[in-house]
Amino acid sequence: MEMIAPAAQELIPNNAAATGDDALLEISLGPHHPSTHGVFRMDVVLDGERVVKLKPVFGYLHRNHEKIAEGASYLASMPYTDRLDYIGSLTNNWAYALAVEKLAGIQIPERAEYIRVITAELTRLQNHASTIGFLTQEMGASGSPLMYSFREREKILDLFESLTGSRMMCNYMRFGGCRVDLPAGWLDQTRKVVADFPGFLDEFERLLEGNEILLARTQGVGVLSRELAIQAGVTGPILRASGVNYDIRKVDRYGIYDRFDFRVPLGEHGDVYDRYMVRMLEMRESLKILEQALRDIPSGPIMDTKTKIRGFRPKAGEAYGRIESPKGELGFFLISDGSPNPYRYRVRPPSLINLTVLEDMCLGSNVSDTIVIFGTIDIVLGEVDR
Amino acid sequence: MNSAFTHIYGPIAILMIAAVGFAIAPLAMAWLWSKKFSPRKPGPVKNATYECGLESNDAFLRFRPEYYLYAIVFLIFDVEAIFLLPFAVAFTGLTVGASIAMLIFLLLLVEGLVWTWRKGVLIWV
Amino acid sequence: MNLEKIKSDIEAAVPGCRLQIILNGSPSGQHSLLLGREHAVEIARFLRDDPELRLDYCSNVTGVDWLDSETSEKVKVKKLVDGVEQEVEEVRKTRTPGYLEAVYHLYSMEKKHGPLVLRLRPENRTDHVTLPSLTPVWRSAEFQEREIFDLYGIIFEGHPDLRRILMWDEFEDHPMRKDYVEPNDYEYEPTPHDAVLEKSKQARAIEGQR
Amino acid sequence: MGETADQLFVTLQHWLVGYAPASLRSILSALLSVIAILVVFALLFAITTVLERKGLGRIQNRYGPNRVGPFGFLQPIADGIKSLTKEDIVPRAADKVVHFLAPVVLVIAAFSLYAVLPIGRNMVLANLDAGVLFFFAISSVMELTIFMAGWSSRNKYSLLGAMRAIAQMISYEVPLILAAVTVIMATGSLSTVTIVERQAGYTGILPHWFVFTPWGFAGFVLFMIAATAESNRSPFDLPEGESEIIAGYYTEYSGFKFALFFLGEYLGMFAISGLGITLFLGGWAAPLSFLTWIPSYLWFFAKLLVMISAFIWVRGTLPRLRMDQLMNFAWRFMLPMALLNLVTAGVWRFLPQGLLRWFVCALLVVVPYVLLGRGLAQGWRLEKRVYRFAE
Amino acid sequence: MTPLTSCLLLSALLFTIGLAGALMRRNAILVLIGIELMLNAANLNFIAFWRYGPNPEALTGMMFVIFSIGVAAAEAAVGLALIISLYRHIKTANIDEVNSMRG
Amino acid sequence: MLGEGIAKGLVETARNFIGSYFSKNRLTTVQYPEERLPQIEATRDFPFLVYDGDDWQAGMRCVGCQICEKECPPKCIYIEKSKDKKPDAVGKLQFYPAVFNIDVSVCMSCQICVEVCPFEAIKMDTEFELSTDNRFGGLLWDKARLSKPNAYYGKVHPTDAAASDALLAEEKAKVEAKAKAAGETKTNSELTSPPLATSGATSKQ
Amino acid sequence: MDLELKEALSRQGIFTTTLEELYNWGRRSSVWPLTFGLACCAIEMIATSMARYDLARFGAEVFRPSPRQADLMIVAGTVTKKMAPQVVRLYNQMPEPKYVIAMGACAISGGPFKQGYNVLKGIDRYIPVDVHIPGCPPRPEALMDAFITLQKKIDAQSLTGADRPRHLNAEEPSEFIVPQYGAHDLEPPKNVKLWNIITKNIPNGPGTASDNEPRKD
Amino acid sequence: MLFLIFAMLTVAGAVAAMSLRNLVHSVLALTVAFAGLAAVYLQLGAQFVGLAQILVYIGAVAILIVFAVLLTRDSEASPLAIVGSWKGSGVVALAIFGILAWAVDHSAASRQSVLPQPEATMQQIGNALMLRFALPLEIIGLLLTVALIGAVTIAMREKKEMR
Repeated sequence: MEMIAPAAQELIPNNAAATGDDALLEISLGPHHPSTHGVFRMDVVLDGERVVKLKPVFGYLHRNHEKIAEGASYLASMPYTDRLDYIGSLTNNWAYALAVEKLAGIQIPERAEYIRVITAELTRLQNHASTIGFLTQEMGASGSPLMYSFREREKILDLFESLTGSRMMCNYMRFGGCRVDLPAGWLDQTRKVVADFPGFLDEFERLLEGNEILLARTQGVGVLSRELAIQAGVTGPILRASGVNYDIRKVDRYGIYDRFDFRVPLGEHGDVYDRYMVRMLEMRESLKILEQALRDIPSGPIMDTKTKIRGFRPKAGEAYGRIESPKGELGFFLISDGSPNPYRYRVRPPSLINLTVLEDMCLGSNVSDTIVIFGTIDIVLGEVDR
Repeated sequence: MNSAFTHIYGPIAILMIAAVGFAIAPLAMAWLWSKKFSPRKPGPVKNATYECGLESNDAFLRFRPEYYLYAIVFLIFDVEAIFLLPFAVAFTGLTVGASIAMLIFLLLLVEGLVWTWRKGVLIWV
Repeated sequence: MNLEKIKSDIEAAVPGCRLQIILNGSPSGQHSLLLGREHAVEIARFLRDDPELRLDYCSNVTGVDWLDSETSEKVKVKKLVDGVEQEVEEVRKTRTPGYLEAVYHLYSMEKKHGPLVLRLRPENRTDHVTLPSLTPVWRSAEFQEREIFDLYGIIFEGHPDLRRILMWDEFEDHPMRKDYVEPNDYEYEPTPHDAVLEKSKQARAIEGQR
Repeated sequence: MGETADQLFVTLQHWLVGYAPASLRSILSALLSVIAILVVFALLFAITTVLERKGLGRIQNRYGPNRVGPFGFLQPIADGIKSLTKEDIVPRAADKVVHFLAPVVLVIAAFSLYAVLPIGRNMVLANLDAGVLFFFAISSVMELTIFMAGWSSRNKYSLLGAMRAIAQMISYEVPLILAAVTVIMATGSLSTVTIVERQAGYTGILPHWFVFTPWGFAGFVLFMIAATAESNRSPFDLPEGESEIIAGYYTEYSGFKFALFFLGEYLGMFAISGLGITLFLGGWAAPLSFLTWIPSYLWFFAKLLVMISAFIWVRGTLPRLRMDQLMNFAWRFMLPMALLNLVTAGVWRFLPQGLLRWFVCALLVVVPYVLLGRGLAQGWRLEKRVYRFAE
Repeated sequence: MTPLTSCLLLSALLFTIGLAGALMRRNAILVLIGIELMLNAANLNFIAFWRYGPNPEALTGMMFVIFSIGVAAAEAAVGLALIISLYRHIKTANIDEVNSMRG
Repeated sequence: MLGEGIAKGLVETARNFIGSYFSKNRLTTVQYPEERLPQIEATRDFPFLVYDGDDWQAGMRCVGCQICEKECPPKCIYIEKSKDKKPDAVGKLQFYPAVFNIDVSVCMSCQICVEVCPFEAIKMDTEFELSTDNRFGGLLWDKARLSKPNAYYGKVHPTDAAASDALLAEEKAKVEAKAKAAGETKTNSELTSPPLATSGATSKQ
Repeated sequence: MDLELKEALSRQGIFTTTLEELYNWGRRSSVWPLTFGLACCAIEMIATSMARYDLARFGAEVFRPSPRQADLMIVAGTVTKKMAPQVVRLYNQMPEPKYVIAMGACAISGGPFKQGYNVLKGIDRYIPVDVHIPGCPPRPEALMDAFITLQKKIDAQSLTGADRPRHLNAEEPSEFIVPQYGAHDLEPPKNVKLWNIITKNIPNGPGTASDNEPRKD
Repeated sequence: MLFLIFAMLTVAGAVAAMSLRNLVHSVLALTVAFAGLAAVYLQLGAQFVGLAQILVYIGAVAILIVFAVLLTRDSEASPLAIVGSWKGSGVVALAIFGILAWAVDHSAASRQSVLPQPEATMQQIGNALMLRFALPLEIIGLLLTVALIGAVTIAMREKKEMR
């Protein structure tokens, strides 16, 4: 293999006699572990408390999403996409809808585009907020930051619920637009939430930003080099924390993202602290997008009238559509054979591929750090295992 | 001789005995409860070592010498404390000279500490 | 990103390679390149390192299972019928053998363009299902190739750590293949889940036969 | 009036003991005190668990337990009943005897600490000549019990937790003792009662507590930090750091044995806070001269509650340190600070009273603090970062 | 039996146990434990003689014990370090094997 | 200086602690069984069958067309069409579901059944307190358990219900107009089915 | 209080009754869940313990990471076949009395993923479940409702007698078979004994319409 | 009476420490012996020494030994390894005990039974240490430093080798 982090090779003891092989402790963190975000397992080999080997083991939540989708209609897979990255169902909806729209060549009305942007950015906000909350939890803070971020998350979930009917499993977008129009007063409610959100970010910053313990735990920990990040196909905030300017919202300009003025925060060190901060800053940028979208949203239809919901049969062919989900590049690869069911339905999960670099980042660090590093990758097992 | 001894340490002994009772009594009660009502049901899986839900492999583990180095430094400073305490008690009545003697004693140990520090012993990896 | 140009570039850089452009019928217009397995790694490396292409980011890797397909067409054949040559219509069945496929979607983080779709096909579905691994070129393929190995059974030669990734190690089947038969673990449940009903009915029928 | 209330329990004890035959009097008197200690501190433990949960709740914008009994205050009793009736699992691989002994010895040791704590005027179980030493000696036994727990479970996480616990406790014990030595240097006694008495007296309305001297303040802060580490409280709760090593050394403990660990830990925390109060905060003395009419034991418990609240507050705020940082902090910051503080306390005594003394000693505390702090920050490579944005 | 005698007998017993252990057990750590026991026996003697000796105000015996504790601690630290070092080299803490591996 | 950030954080938590006694925003708990959040109108939980009028069997809107059964992603609906017909709300003779079961232990509350239903017959409920210790009995809902009156629908989803009522009324008007037209042509012949007396109220013959 | 209960009271004697009440009260007021999330429902489970819903009010916020100290296993999410042995093992390693809440469709029956080849069709194939919460995922309130249901269930349990709960009966097992990974499926695919108990009295099979009156809300 | 209990505790702990198979058990038994001895010291009026005994021996030396035990693997639950010449060693030990006991019994000290004033206050100890024993104090300081450096060097060389 060409790319193993150079540090890694030094650290792996190739001469067992020199290290004293019995000094190594094999320990597994997970599948039942308080901070592996569900049913993930890391088989760790420790030298003292230093990680010398780490193998991620997953599949404990392999729910055969792809197989089920290949036996179901295009529409029936939409609610299943909610359950991929179950923290951000709306972005999953969007990615899937985008892929199908590419496959069938559907244009969607402008208002629907705006609604998609608003919901996706709200999803990003609540995803990042809870990720950071979980991260501090994994650092051992007994709940307060997590509770604060969930306090804000609930507000956004209320918005989702009043729009889509469900807190988490929104099942909101359709090929050709969105399922229902915004209920009365929803935009004002959203404006209020968006206006209040910076207050939460400020509070969070005061709570943690200068905290020496947090700094000590995060700075210089789990460094991911720019080269390795690109090579391993890492996407999302982790990639940008390593200094690579690659945000699909900017690159593909899918939807109507070219209409908004926002910036992409980039890290320099690629460590845990950068990943944390990139997420914090991204939330502020998302708020900017939200403000613009809420200001500019036009009225009009929300569904492309030509698109059938039931009995949807795209022409034979294939398409790969991708969006910038909160966790990275979420892509759907669909092959149609002309029947109502997709012939091949593939999810390109950002969480799974971001995990590629877990071992490289963890080698040589303390076992406590692995938990934190793992936390900053921000995986959701539903997406990793599908 | 015992009267003075019991006078000083008797209450402590009683406290300790009571503490034993305090710790044992609930355990005994729990045991009784399990006898009378809720039988204990051990089993091969239940009494296996917990390992995140996986089957446990009974591995014995050893540790890095770091722990031992810290223990040495600790031991030395613990002993130092033994000498410091009488000094501290007598300090109010001591002259500068005697205090300097203690300072020298301290400095000797600090020198050891500095040495270990410089040697990188006190860097935990 | 002109596929024809890329094809000729590759052919110039890697002499003797087999390349074929596969057209895509969907409006997405994402046509793909079918690579011959012998030079796949070289081609991949070229695609990654070529200063113009710089496809440094392999986004998506996936397997596809194409079953054996039968197409029947009516052909007019001249035949001797009762000593007379006549034109007779006959149904001729052509059987296309199925194959497995690995699809790679490449992008460039540096140049910000893409996708370029690569396809690799092993010889057949059943006995010699190997492909060269592109993990040495793009590390992001590591887990995804493992997943294809797990679910489709394609063995990637040169993969650093080819183990099952989603299913347990003792598992023997490749469940994403189209002809995979699930274990019948539907017990009789009084639920409206129609698959359940059907399967439990079948199961009972089988039990009845015994 | 104040006097009577203050000595209420002492008088009561004398009065009760008076009825007993002379030969039994001392035992009876001790027994009464012991029962009082056990009951009061066990109760305090119960209240603290619920206070902690409620306090954390309030910090986290929620109520916390409030349904079990009035305001949720019967919660600990329910927890107790539950623990009592819970099945007790001893892992097959475990060392049964040691596994059983560890929580028991922990509780015994934890209770023994209270023997030398003066919880009010004339209210100390044993006024030992070397009381502070006794305290440290017994608390060093607690380290061993934690090792016993972790080792006997034969569980990887437990052993990891136990090793962490020992490494941590031994590292912080040295600064703990050194911080206490400053006070002993000032009082010339190891007896806790004498230490409290030396802090009696007021200048105007302000008390003569040692915390109000430069070295005393530094000593107090050092002492409390070390105490937090000694009692395995956040942010030093690595031995039971559940996000890493499940439940640390008591992973394999169930039923009431687990409850005993909880009890032991909290008792240890109270005791060490009590010692901190005794050493630096004037023990049972009133904080202001005109408040002396309030009984002394109430002051002690008021101070203890403040300490406990501080523990809860810190727990609700801070993330956990990493093992190496924890150790570095102990050896590279706490220990030098404590040693310098010792020198400061010496200098304090030999300098004449006045502003100069204050100035010099404050300097002796502040300068090393800043320097060591900076060194630590450099060692951990802490920095403020600026981020760039791509359009 | 006077208190002093009983103390001295206890000390003798402790010393013997330590000695026997140190002589009989193979494990180097146990040998060290035995030595610690012997040292403690000696300490007990000092204390007993200080307590019942002719001149308890001088505190000589007690002082001796305090110093002895310090020395014992130093001894334990170095001794155990040696054992660990030995173990590192030859993977055993068994004295016999150490002997046999010398050559 | 070391400790500055920690102190800031402590101030922040203290602010939350004290704030929890004064500000609703800092004490967000809704004490569930007694207090409840305001019902959000769009909330969906499990489907129910709408019936008009008082008699759930007669007023059942569902005609057993089995579209929802087919479209249900997790396949949790089981329908057996009736052999006979009965008049529906607008008076047309329709089939009805002889058996209509939903396994809520499988249902994923995606409301695709609602979306695809052409008869406004199946709607989403907002009831969520459904925990039970009865694995099959409590979670396998039959027609009777599923049926709820239109008024209930109007209560939980007023906006949607109004829209659906309007739609049905329109349809009914269309049918009536058609019937009228038919009546005019076939002057003396009797209608195959008796016309509905009132809207909403069901056809109790 | 109904007559039967009163009768039972007088028969058992006041001591046992008080003890029983105390026991049940203690158990139900201090249910510590195992930190155990599987999938989507886990997020709602976390949300339940967060500020807005605050499971702590019931004294149940003490999420214990070790099964040894937990009372309640909330099976929150899809149990896959790969995970099933771990779930059962964890359940076995919890000390009695222990309760199981199957949260969400997946945990009850496999839910929307029931058709998957790697999805266990209901955790009750291996371990006994006390309370089922339908929903995908159930709202946090629904989990609290289930929690209250569980408390009621605990309250109704008797300390002695034939109908005493499983953990008080020495004959009843406290350990259940941990399935093994097989070549095609888990082995065994279900705990037959347990499954028979569950399916013993199914009220209405498929296709049987019951004509009981609907609930009018 | 009390003395007897403490003595028995001490001896039992010592015997267990020297004879148990499991080294960790040995160490734990050793702590019991130390505790018993500390109790004897306390009884003899040497409060400071008794508590110091607990602090240093139980709190530090025992932990040090435990670390050493955990760092050397084969010591865990080893068979009761006893040197081949255990009989000879036993005889030697018994002989020494005999001699000691005889000496104790016949020494002049054993006949002295006066009870001088008990207790040495901390103040006295402090003064004695700082005034009369200042030089030994410095020497002990030196010794400790040397021991620290020595032990760390010995153990650390291994640490480097591990890398």
